[in-house]
This record gives sequence, structure tokens and C-alpha cells, in this order.
Amino acid sequence: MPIISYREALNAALREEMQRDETVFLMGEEVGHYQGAYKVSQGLLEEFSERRVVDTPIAELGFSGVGVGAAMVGLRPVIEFMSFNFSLVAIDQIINHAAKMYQMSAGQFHIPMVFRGPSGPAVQVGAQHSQSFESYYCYVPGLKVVCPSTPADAKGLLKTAIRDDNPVVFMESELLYNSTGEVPEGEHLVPFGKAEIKRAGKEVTLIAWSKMVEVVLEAATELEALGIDAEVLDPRSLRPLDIDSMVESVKKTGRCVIVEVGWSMCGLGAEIAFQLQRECLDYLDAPVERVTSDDVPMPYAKNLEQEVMPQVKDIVAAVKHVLYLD
Amino acid sequence: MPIISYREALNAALREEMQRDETVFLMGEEVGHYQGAYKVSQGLLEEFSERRVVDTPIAELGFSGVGVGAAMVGLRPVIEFMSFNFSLVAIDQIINHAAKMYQMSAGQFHIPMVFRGPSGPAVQVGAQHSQSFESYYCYVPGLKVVCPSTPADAKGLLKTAIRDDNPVVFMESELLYNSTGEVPEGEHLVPFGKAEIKRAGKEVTLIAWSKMVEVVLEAATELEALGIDAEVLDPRSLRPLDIDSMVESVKKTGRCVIVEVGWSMCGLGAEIAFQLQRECLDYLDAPVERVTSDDVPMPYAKNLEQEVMPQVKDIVAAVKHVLYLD
Amino acid sequence: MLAGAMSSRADIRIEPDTPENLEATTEEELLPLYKTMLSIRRLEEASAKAYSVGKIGGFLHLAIGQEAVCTGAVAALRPEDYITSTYREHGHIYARGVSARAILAEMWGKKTGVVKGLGGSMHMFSKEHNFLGGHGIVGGHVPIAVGAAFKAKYHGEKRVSAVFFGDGSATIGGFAEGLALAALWKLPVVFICENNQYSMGTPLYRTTAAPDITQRALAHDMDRDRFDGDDVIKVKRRIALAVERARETNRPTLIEVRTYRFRGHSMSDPGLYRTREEVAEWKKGDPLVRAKRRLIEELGVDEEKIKAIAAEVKDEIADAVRFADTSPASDSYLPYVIKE
Amino acid sequence: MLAGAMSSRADIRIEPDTPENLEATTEEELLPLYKTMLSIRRLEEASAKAYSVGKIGGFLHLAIGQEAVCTGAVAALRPEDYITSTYREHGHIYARGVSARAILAEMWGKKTGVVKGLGGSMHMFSKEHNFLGGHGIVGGHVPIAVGAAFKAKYHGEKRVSAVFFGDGSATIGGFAEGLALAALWKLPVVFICENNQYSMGTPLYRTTAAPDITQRALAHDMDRDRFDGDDVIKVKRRIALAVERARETNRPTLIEVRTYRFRGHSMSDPGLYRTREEVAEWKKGDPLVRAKRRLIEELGVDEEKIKAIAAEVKDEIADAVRFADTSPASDSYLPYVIKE
Ligand SMILES: Cc1ncc(C[n+]2csc(CCOP(=O)(O)OP(=O)(O)O)c2C)c(N)n1
Ligand SMILES: Cc1ncc(C[n+]2csc(CCOP(=O)(O)OP(=O)(O)O)c2C)c(N)n1
Ligand SMILES: [Mg+2]
Ligand SMILES: [Mg+2]
Repeated sequence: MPIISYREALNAALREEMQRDETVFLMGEEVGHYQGAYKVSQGLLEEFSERRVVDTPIAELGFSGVGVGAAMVGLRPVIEFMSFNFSLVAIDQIINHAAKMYQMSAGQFHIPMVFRGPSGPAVQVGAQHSQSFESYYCYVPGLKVVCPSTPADAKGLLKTAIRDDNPVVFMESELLYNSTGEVPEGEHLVPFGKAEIKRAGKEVTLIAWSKMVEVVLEAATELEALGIDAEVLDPRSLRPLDIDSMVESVKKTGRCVIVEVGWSMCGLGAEIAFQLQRECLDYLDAPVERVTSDDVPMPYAKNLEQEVMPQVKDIVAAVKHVLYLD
Repeated sequence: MPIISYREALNAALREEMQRDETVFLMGEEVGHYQGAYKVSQGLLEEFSERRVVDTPIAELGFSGVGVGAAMVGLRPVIEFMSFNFSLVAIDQIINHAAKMYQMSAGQFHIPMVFRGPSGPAVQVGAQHSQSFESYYCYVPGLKVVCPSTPADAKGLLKTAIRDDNPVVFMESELLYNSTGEVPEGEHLVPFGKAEIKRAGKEVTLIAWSKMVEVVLEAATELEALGIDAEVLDPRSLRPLDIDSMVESVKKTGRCVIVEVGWSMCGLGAEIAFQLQRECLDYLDAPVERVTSDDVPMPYAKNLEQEVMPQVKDIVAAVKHVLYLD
Repeated sequence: MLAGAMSSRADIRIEPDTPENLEATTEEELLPLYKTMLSIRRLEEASAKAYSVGKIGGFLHLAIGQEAVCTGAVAALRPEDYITSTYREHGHIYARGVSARAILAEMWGKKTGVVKGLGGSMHMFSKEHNFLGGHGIVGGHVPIAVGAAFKAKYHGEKRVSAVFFGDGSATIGGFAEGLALAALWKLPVVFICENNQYSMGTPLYRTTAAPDITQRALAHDMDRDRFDGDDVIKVKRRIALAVERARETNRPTLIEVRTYRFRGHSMSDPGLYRTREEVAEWKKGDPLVRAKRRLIEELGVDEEKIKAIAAEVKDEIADAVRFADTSPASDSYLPYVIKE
Repeated sequence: MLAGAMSSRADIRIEPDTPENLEATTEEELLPLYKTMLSIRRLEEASAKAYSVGKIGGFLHLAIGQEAVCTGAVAALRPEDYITSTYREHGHIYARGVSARAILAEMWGKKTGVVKGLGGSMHMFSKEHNFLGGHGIVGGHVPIAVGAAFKAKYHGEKRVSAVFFGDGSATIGGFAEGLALAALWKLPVVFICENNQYSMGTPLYRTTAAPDITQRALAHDMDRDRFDGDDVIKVKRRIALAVERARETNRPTLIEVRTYRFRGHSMSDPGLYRTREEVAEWKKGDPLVRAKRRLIEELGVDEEKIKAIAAEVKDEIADAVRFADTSPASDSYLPYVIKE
């Protein structure tokens, strides 16, 4: 299998789906002539022309709504946010329009549409550009939410998202664009709602998605050196959420740490923790623990930014805590 | 103590704070000449003039931003959303601007500001007008979030909110505007971060806020008839959240049901459940359970709407479940 | 360097190009439009009555007094053209061909409603009629309508997207962005502002600095038109000019139609912000009265014929009320959350 | 009824009223402005260098080539007037009086930075200087600036709020709403669009249907002005007209200043979307070169004097770099989340 980057994997998914289905188009700021702010859409304008690779003005609310309207009447829009931080100015279209159209119209109009772009902190981009809004989109019935952590998943999940008949919020990680891995060529579809066991283990279950999978795997290696055998799960799609796999794992290990790069209060990890204690309270040898970013707007200075984000050491400490080793 | 409505209590808080502090002003759609879409601002235009009771065009993002700017330079804006459903078009100002200004400016500019208005379902107002976004605002460091359930709290918490030096998201319930209760006259301040025990009990802890407190109290009465002694807690402010009082109660009862009118996934109840299992896992005789609205956009038809929302019977069933009586 | 020269090709009003007898009509044309307007009026009166006895819940926004706008505009469109509207959409969807039965049953929250009781008064949709809603967020539907036009151009269809919105919606960002994108991308959209002088209780002068909404088009060198909406034929003709321009050249137009709602913003609004005299003055321009007068006085239509139409309409609405009354309650919301 | 008559008082350009010798100046006026521009240029060059060796992280947006706009505009304002800007704000905050030391230390992420290393290049604030940021969300800061003007009018202060934004920001809803509210409420705002021809890699013609941004003012009968931004004196004079109108009459103005950034959008942008020739052409209008030429050729200033200034500036920036280099790292973010 060829080894390509997360960025290239996304690019391949877009390209293949646009080749496959003439109704798929890509729209967003700098997606065409500039080849994408993060070069995810490199080469697509050349191949598909301005008709299907549409550069927009800075008007997220407007072009998201254009996507919703186009989806209602038969196109399959892929809307790129230059960053999910900017989805806040467009969130009304996602939540009040895209997510509700199918129900409000009693099934007459469905919205086969993808909202995608980088999410989460990058490096030192400050308070307004470092946020994670998974839990906002997971909250809303009518939406699906996806967060790939590897190049293979990036491709397979994006292809699935584009073929899905519902609005899918597809959150990439800017910090992963350059990461590489084996990616199947051609038809490679990763289903929603199936977690992947990234590492099998017996003593503690670690749950993470997107960029945090990498950090957690690193922590697992460190834990191994300490003689602690961690299982690592990546849900991959957050809504639908494969709680069954998590429950199974926690029933086995009896302990769980959920790691996310967003803030703690009302983050998705809280939801997972709630469901886990509901499904396997009697199996829990320790409370479900969470590692998140600190409860502050992201500071610019590098040293502070690192302190704020979940570190390997924080994960190791949390695992020791649920193992009562601290 | 005089008995007045929730609406009148809010009105009194606004009036008193505007009398007390000349920098407080109210801004929003229909707040002035129309006397408020829900008449919360009745009479204020007459008393304080157009200078301080400002009717706006339909431009939530714009006037929220005007509030943020005015707050930076010394005013204390109270921004009314005709409904928190419309806060989605303004949410960028709340999250990216109001909540972050104090930190981005390293303490130079703070934002003494209230965003208020009705929240949650009313009666048959459909998918776009029936939502609850507590968890969105609770997620964000820099914000405070308040949800009064009684006229006395409505007054006391709004006065506290207006005097707070931080942006406060103050979510009222349209379904409570006509509810009445004793309200202290004049200086009545309810602090943030202090839950209230609405009913003492020994066998199960019920947690709810806003309109759901009423429903839960009704359920508690039914439970009493069944011989089940429930304790009911209303956190009143959701951020800061008085988790200590909840922990204390759950340590006593060993069981907990959290009731909220929003959706389940990533609702605030999940966060509370997470914190409870973390703080008192060993005291839990059953998993923390939640009762929420069904995971669907709100349908219009009355019968369906009622099915979707948490009912007394759902709460009773959940309590029976955590008591292993089902 | 010298300051940039001032030039703009935007200052186009339709008037100079307007054919002489734009408002001339015939019985064949006007009579069915009159009937449509009458049906809408009666349908909304029936809704008001039903609301007062609790058969309809939630918000109910009537457009009584504004019937010439939706009726004339829809008549200027072809069935394949898209229509998107606000929560005040009963007239638009009816004019588009959805039955009074399906509309009333919807408001009654019945399974037989046009969206099975899931949407109610504010959220009606009909795919069969290319009717894209029925939306509750001010401004939110505007880019959606632009999206429908985007698709029409994408496929090279000669299909127009018409979007209705109120005067109060002309300030919000969603409208501004939708308008800008349509202008930039040259999409076949007709933006129709039903300026009924108020957004809820707020008169126009308290929502916008300039009273002419179509000045918003000047930012984009967009074509625009502005006229009174009391004569259904004039509405049809003037909007048809924009529709055909959109169809043939993909050029969007911003249109402001001046009109008036005779009742409150919604059923809970007593309308204290306007004087009786003001309402009475506007009622003189009642589009139904005007159409009827034209039929009788100008076109020599027999009064009996008009009475017969009134009777037909009465029956139609009575039948629709019975249908709504006797239809089964809406019974499920689950199938429409996620499409499998 | 007849269609509404077309009338608008908005089509005011400053030009007709412009005093004859608007661009005339003296050494006393121009020399300090030249020095400010030079300091900004050197400051940003130092930033670019520091970025390339990793002393600065995140996004770094330089305004090299645009110095006459911030410098001239700030010179047209009084210290008590408010200024709000975007992420491309180094020039504005420097011209406002914040030291190169505090600015560079901020970008270095140091405790001695103007916001203690918490904001970085994009988010600088100085309450002492009535400088309201440094904002990263396109359009988001525009209503905030309107809010500062709201407060000025609320208290009857004769205080103006100036807001800077890019050409690419003229389409987003936040800008549209901010503009509309300022017009409606007659607030003392000066909206200054720094039209540097591109939003990131997108040229103006791909972001807006009409090339003249100030046409957005026509919607609101708002005053407007539009001119080239290569001469700092012209910028100062033209903006001063709007500032004084705002101060005296609370009337807002939308101004578009045509300018050009010589470098990429941010440090990661190689600027492939423009030709070498295009950049070279615009560099002929370099505001520093122009100011220097005016000083020497028109005002007869001694070249030595200018060289002395250059040396002073060099020292100033070198000192600031040293200061930033040797300052302690930023050490806490906790105190600034919630104000107690
Ligand atoms: C974003 C948003 N803000 C506020 C409202 C509440 N609201 C509903 S209708 C309305 C007035 C709209 O006036 P206008 O656009 O003139 O339309 P009309 O009702 O007169 O037809 C308001 C404020 C809303 N639905 N959406
Ligand atoms: C709402 C939002 N969307 C997108 C961005 C990403 N972005 C930052 S700057 C920029 C271009 C802005 O161009 P312009 O307004 O012309 O200002 P300039 O950078 O040229 O000074 C974009 C797209 C953003 N910061 N905010
Ligand atoms: Mg109106
Ligand atoms: Mg620009």
C-alpha cells in the first residue's frame, strides 16, 4: 500500500468522489486558485474547473447556506471551513438548517452534504483559532460527526461522508496534515460508528480521537515501559458513536481515561464517561477519568500553549490515578 | 413578600439595576416600544428613554458585538435575544469575542455584560425555535451561565449577573414567564455557584434546572406517593457549577437522575454525570441516569412534542430504574 | 494618484424599460389570480379562527393584506422554478399549488399535513412543487435560495430561484451574504422583499437608515426594482421582468414590494404600535378589493361570476377545515432524523 | 400607485468638497509620520526575520507596503479616540504609541509583551492607548468598534471610533450588520477598509461583484470616500474629514483606501497568485519612498537628517529585539479567564 500524508489522503478522497459523482462539488475560501489554505484541495481546480471547485468570499454563513440549498435540490456539496473556528459564524446554517431540513420537510428534502476543515489547536495561533467544537455538533440530531486520526481513516471516512445522505461535520486536524501512513488506493470506505482498537491491552482503556490518538499511543508506550498494559480506542466517528466497543473494552479493563484536546466542561468525553458508567458501573474499578485542555482561552506563548494542552505526562498521570498508583 | 411572576421579577431586576447604575443599558429586538416580545422589559423605555432601552434591527451578531464593544469601554450592556435559538447567529461574538477578550488583552479589557432571553422549547414552536444550548455556553471558559427556575431566583440571579464583571449567559424559560412566587423586594442577590435543595430526600437525588425543576418536583410528589423519597437539587448557575452540593447529596442517596430539556448527547447532564461518578463512584448504588428530550428535531404537533420532552412519567420511570424497581 | 472615479452601473430601475401597458390585463388572467388571493385570505381567516380555539398552536403569522405579492410573484414563475419563503408562507405555498387541505391539516398538526404535522405553520415544504420552505430564522433561508440557483446554473438549467423575506430581514448577515454571493456568481435569483412596513412592532425607520431596501443592491451593481404591491397584475408583471432576466442571463434582482399586513405580526400581537387610522388607510389598498374592482369596473366581469367564485372558495376552505378536523393526529417523528 | 421615486443622498464623495491643497504639508508634519512608517517597516522586517528562526510562532501577517494607511489614519485621530483592528495590526498599535519593545516582546511570547505573551501577533491590546485589538475573526471586530462609538454617544463624549479591516472582510455578515447599525443609530464611526487587493490569495474581483467597496455605504445613505493610500498626508487629511464629521455630527463614514501588501498574506504564503510585475508595479508607490521623496524634493529636507532618523529607527528596533530576546518567558494565563 502506498504511504501518503493525511493531507494527500483527503485530497484523494475528494478527487475520487468528484470523479465518481458529477454532483459533488467543493466550495470554500481559497480552495481553488490558492489550492487550499492547507493544500488539501491541491490540483482539484485544474481537474474539475471553477464550476466544481468554487472559491468563495469570506462569508461562511452565506456559502454554507448555499451548500444547504444546493443539497436540497440534488447536489452533494463539500463545504470547506478554513478552520472550524470560523464555523461559529456559520453554525446557524448547520444546526438550524442542515440538521433540521429532513425532519421539517417530513423526509422530502435531505441534505447530502459535508462540512469539513481543520479543527483544534495548531501551533501558537491563539485564543480565537485553537478551539475544538466536536461536542457542539455531536449535540445535534440530524448531524453526523467524524474525526479521522490517520491518513487511511481520513480517506475512507471522507469518502463515506461524501456518499452519506445526511449532513456530516468532518473535522480534520491541522496538526495531522503532514502525518503519513499506508492508505489503500481507490475504493476504500471506512464505515461510521465503528471504533478501532489502535492497541490492544488489558489494564486500562484509553479513548481518544483525531490528533490525540497519537499522543495517547505515545503515552501507551510509556505506560508499557512502566509495566502498564493500555488498550487504545479511536471512535473515529463521534456521532454515531460506537459506545459498544468502548463498553466492551472497559468491561475488560475496568478503568478508562478519555483524552480530548477541547475543554473539559461539556466536552464529548463527558458524554462518553456518562455512557460508560451507565453501561458498566459494576465493572469500573475506578472512576472514568478525563484529560483535556485546561479551562482557559488558548494563550499564544508556546510554553503556555503546551501547558494548556493534554501532554503525554498528563495521560500517564491520569492512568496512574485510575490504577491508584499515585 | 410580594408574589409576582418570573417575568415581573426579571423586569424588577432590570429596573433596579438600571436605576442603580447609569452604565447599564438594555438592547435587543422589540425591547423598547413593543415592551419586549415577552414583555420582560415592560415600562423600561418609559422610565429610561431610548438612550438606555435600545430597539435594534434583526441583527443579533451586530448588536451582540456592539454590546461587547460597549462593555470594553465601560458600559454594562444587557443584550436580549428574542430567543436563545437566535443566539446561534451571534454565537461568534459570545464565544470568540466576549469570552476571550479578558484573556486576549491580558486583563486590560473585561466584559461586564449579560446575554439574556428565553431558552428551551415553548409550545409547538417547531424545530428551529425549541432548542436548549446550555451546554454550548457552559463549554467555554470566560463565560458564566445561569438558568433561574423561580421568580425569586430570576430576580436575584439577574441582579448578580448584571453586577458581574464577566459575560454572563442568562437563559430564561419562556414556559416560566407566567409562573409566580414570592420575591424579595429591592436588594436581593442570589450568588452564582450555589445549588439550592428544592426538596430534601434520602433515596435518590434529582438534578434539574430552569423549567425542568417544576417537572421534577411534580415527579417527586408522585414518587412520594409511591413511597420513594427524592431529593431535588437546582444548580441555578450552570457555570460555575456547584458540584459539591450534588456530590454531597449523591453520597447520601447513592442514586441520581439528571433531568434536562435539551438533547442527550453532550448535554450538561453528561458533564454532571461524569463529575458525579468521578467524585462518588463508591457511593453509587446505580449508574447515574439521565432524562432528556428525545434525540430528534422538535416536531410541531402537540402530541409529538409532548412525547419528545421529558415528562413526569419518564422521570418516575428513571427513578424506578436506578432503584431497580423496574 | 487621483482619487478613484465614482462610477456605478447599478442605478438601474426597471421603470425606464417598462413596457407601456404593464398593468393591462384580461379576465382570463386576473380572475384566477383573484380566486387564489381570495382562497389565501379565507384560508388564513380560517387559521386565525382555529388558533383562537386552540386547534393551531405555536406561532401563527398571517399575511392578510399581502396576498397580491405572493400570488402575483408565483404567477410570474414557472413550476420548475424554486421558491423559498419565511414563516409567513401560507400564501406562497398555496399559490404554488399545495391544497388548502394539506396546509390546514399541517397547522392542525395532523398526519395529512403537507409535512405530516412536523412543521406547522412556519415550516411547510413541498418537493413536488419545488417549494423549499417555510423557515423560521430571519435571513437563514436567503442563502439557501441562492444555493438552489447555484444548482440551476451548475446544471445549466434555465431555472429561477425566488426568495421572499420581510423588510426586517434586510439587515441581517445571512441576507447580506446571500445577496452578495448571488451578485458575485451571477446566479438566477429573484430576491423579493415584502416590505410590510414593520418587523414585528418595529417600523422600517427604526430598522434601516435608508427607507429604500433596494439600495442594498447598489453595493453589488445588482439590478433592482421597487413598487407597490396592491395590484396583483403589476406584481406579476414587474417580477416577471426580473424572473426572465434571471432565466436568460443569470442576473439576480433585488425587488422591494411595498405592502401591509392588516393583522398583527403573529396571533399574540395586538398591534398597538400602529394607529387605527394607519391601518384603515392601508386597507383602502386591499389587493382583493382592488382586483375585484378591476374585474368588475375595468374588465366588465359579471358580479355573479365573482360571487360564484366566492362560494367556491368558501366551500374549498370549509372542506379543508373539515379535512383537517377529521384527519388523524400526527403519529411519528422518528423516521425523519437521519436518512438511511 | 406609482413606483417609489428614486432618491438617495448617499452619493456623496468627499472630492467635491475637498480643500484645494489637501495634500500640502510641512516638514514638521511629514517628518514624524515618515519616521513612524519607517519604524513600522523595520519592526515588521525584524518580525519576519524572527519568524524565520522560530522566535515567533503561529500566524504572522505583515503590512509592509501599507504603512501610510495606519500611520496617516492614526495621525488623524485624537488619543481619546478608539481604534480597533484585525490580526494585521502591528502598524496601528505602533502608530498609536505602543513601543516596539512591547510589540516585539509580545510576538516573542514574552511576559513583557503588550498582552504578556497571551495574544501574539494577532491579538494586541492597549487600554492605555484606547487600542481595542488585534482580532482574528474576519468581520468580528467591526460591531465591537461600533459598540465603542455607541458608548461615546451614550456619554455624549466627542470621541470617534475608527475601525480597520480588509477588502476581503467587506462581504461577511458581521461587517454588514456593524455598518448598518452605525448608520441607523448615527454613531461616530470611521470604517476604514484597507483594500490591499487580495484576501489571502483571492483578488478583489473574485470576492465582490462591484470593485468599489464604498458602494456598501449606499444602502444606508452613509457618507463615503475612496482614495489611494500611498501618500501618508493624503490619508491623514482625507480620514480627518471623516473623523471630524463623526466627532461633530455623529455621522459615520465608509472609507476605502487602496493599498498593497508587498509580502504574502502571512509568512506561510509564497504569494504565487500575483506576478512579479504586478508586485513591482505597486512597489513604485511604496509609501516610504514617496514620503522620503516629498521630504527631500518638495520640502527640501536635508538627506542627512533623514539618514539620522533611519539610524535612530534602526537603534530603536535593535533595542526592541534585544529586549524581546532577553525578556522572561510568559509565565501564566490563569489570572485572565474570569475577573473576580
Ligand atoms: C435571527 C432571528 N431573529 C429574530 C427572530 C424573531 N422574529 C421572527 S419574525 C421577526 C420580524 C421579521 O420582520 P420582517 O422581516 O419584516 O418580516 P414580516 O414578519 O414582517 O413578514 C422577528 C424579529 C427570528 N425568527 N430570527
Ligand atoms: C470568519 C473568518 N473566516 C476566515 C478567516 C481566515 N482568514 C484570515 S485573514 C483572511 C483574509 C482576509 O482578507 P482581507 O479582509 O482582505 O484582509 P487582509 O488580510 O488583506 O489584510 C482570511 C480568509 C478568518 N480569520 N475569519
Ligand atoms: Mg415586515
Ligand atoms: Mg486584503
